[in-house]
Amino acid sequence: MTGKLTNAQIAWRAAQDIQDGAYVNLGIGFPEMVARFQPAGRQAIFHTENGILGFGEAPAAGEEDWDLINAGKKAVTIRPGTAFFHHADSFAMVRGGHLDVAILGAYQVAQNGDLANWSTGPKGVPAVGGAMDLVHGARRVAVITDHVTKDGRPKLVQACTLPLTGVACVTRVYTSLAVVDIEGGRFVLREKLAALSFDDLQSLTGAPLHVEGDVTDLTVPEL
Amino acid sequence: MTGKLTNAQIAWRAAQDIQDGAYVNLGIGFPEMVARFQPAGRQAIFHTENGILGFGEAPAAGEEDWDLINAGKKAVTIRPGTAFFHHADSFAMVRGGHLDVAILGAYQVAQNGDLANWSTGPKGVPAVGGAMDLVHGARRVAVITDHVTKDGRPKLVQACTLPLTGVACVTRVYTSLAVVDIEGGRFVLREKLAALSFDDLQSLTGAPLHVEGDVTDLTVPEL
Amino acid sequence: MDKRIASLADATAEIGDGATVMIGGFGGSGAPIELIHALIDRFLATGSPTGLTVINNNAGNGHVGIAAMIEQGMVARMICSFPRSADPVVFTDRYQAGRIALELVPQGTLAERIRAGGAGIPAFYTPTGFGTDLAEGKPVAEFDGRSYVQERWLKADVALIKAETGDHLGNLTYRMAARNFAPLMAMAATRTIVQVSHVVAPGGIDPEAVITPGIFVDALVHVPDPAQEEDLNRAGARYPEVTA
Amino acid sequence: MDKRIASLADATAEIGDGATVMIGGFGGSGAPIELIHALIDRFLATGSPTGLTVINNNAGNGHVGIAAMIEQGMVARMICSFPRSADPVVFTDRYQAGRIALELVPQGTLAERIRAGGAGIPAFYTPTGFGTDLAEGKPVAEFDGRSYVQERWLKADVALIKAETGDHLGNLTYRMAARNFAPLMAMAATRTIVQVSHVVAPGGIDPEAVITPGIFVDALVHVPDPAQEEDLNRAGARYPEVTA
Repeated sequence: MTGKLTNAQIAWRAAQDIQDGAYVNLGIGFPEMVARFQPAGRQAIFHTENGILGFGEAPAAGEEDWDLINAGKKAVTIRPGTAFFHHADSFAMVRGGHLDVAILGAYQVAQNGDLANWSTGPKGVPAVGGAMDLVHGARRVAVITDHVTKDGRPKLVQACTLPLTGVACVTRVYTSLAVVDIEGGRFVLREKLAALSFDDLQSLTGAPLHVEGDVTDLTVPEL
Repeated sequence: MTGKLTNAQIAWRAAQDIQDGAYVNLGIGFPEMVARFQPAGRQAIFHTENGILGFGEAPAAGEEDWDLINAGKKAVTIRPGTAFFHHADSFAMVRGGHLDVAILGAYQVAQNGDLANWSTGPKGVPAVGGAMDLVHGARRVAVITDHVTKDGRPKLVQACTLPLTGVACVTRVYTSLAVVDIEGGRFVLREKLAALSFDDLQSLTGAPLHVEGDVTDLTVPEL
Repeated sequence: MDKRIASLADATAEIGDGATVMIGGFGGSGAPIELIHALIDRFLATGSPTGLTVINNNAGNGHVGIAAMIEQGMVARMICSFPRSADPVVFTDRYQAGRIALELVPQGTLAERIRAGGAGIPAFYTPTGFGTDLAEGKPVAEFDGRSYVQERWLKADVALIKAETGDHLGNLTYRMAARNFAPLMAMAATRTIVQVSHVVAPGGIDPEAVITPGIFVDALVHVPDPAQEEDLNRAGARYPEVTA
Repeated sequence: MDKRIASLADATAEIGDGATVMIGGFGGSGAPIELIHALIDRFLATGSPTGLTVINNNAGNGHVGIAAMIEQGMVARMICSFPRSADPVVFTDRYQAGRIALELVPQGTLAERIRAGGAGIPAFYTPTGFGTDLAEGKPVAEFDGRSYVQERWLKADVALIKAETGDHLGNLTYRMAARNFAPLMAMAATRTIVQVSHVVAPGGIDPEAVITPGIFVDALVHVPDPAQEEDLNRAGARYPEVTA
């Protein structure tokens, strides 16, 4: 397999589906990259679990204020309209269904929307953070991920084998090869790289890909 | 029966048991009077259900600000150190056991501490307000009341016949004739008017009054 | 993004018959009189909305605000803790005539049920009301040897609240004890409509001082110098005004 | 009433062996480093307190603050959501050696359990964690066709938190995202001990801007210019300092 999207390109594609004025939580790490690619003329309002709504981008090196960080403990900045609040209010926003979108990473996503993204099993120190709250709170839970694991195994699967983060919670997956919706317990293919055949994509996917209506080309800019 | 305390004198007696710095909620109506009689050198901090801690006395007539009221909808004032908060935080203070004392009125108090003070039965419009929360929240729930009803029936009873506000919640009753503790499901007499015999007091009380140790004279100033 | 709406009529236009409406305020403090009266205007002009369930601490006072809504026959049901007031005649008459339903809720339970609705907590346990008539029919459970009542969340289609200052994003501050239920109701309603005495641009409210973050607010109407319910009632006001 | 205490040592003197201690902070923001280090000083001088259960979002970073408490062997058990950090070696080593217990709690559930402890709510239902390993053994219930997990309140003997400004009555404000868990922990602990960067007389904080009302605070220690955990870790600090 040669052609596949970079992480930046996956993040770019996910960013195109975020509406102007949407309240958005981006998971720590790779998903944070989505904020860089907001389409011109749209401005999402970003939420972070540790109690900030409407924060801005990272400050210049040396300008960090370590009381002003995001859930990934990276320094952020204030914008006009920023609000601070405590952790219970922050998760009232999450659990209460007030976020429009949460975009998270994944180890595995099952065709019924089950997500595994917090634990690779009994070894190591388990750490869950806010992921289990986010997957049951945001109105739309999307995943961005490479289509397969580093050793080539499918991440889109019939049933997760790793410990679950949430049950039947993911509705769309943006991968390095395709955009796949989860509807009625099935993967529904919406977009794929033009150079990739359906059969090749299916062979890299651990559960049947269904087609309903058009499958369009997954087109992203060089980044 | 001639000698009995006025409402002001009952309130005065109850005020003597409030320590300096105590957090206190006074029920609407008669109990509000307790605030007037804080002993010199002591300053309680008053809480009102509608979201103020540390408010001051009523403003002069004509100086009212109707956004600054207590639970009885009477105008109050700000003091140095006042804090405003919303209703859920206000009742977190109540239910969470953060108030030292709540002083409430009563229709009936039973010897096991049951309180009836919100409804006189099925007729009329029922209204409960914050009373049911206060009786299960404050560390000490005291009642101030005339010893008997207007038609002479006992208000301290074996079991309440009116709808309950709370179960086994009252620990002390200040009446127009006596101070009575509730301990182990019994009324324990602590103080009574000197001119009143134990037997006369018992005859005005709907359940046995027990004596443990001294019964002292209930002495209050002219007010 | 700009959540400002030009008129009270536009702000309240989409509230439908049978809606559940949370209305901020404790007695008169925090009562969004202008929003309520705009809703009455619409009802008088169009016959809608009616059959409403109204959630408020009280059930109106005098003949303005919620009392005027009830008097016009717009309210089928009240959920409140204290349906008494200085002048409760409007609610009392209809209640005793069986023309309005009442769900009586202890005040702290009312506040917590609304917060739970906003926070995604479908049920919780409270000691409040255990062993009383108001807990009848509700599940009870024992924790650490003490008995508690299970209470359910409260949500609404719409919240009508009054705030002091709002920015275009819907961040809000309140004025003294007028805050009361408003921040909770803003969380628990599908659509939260706010009348604000002052409007500022984003950045005009200190981020530390925001009480209701804009995520909980859908529409903002500027109502400078709002009426105070208590003042209206002391002046014997009625809504709509009775003209000779 | 005046809740000020002169020294960090006095403020932390009564925390006993085996106590449950909530400690504010999310990562380094809001971490009450000086209070924690005062507790370590006492442990080094007297051998107490030890066997502590510590509740914090994380489990320490580097070799200061909570990590230093763990490194000294004062902590028997952590209740947290995310025991990873830039330098988690202190916790990780002890955990993998079976020398410290861990109760892992989803972050929103952790926050809500602490709030519940402070608000007198012994249990509540949340969708979070349903169907996952972290809900194992917990009661589940269905409301309106959706499944939820029952979670219990969390309380503590002591809360150690950092605030920005405090008045003599214990009213507090915080600094930006350093607020995080502190207002909740202040509610949920029997004794709440606060280090504040600025002390003012009552009236020095706008009543509208108070985040933690004084009723939730027991003791206030003035710590001007508090250390920032992140700065300490970037400088490679250890507590106590290793001297040659």
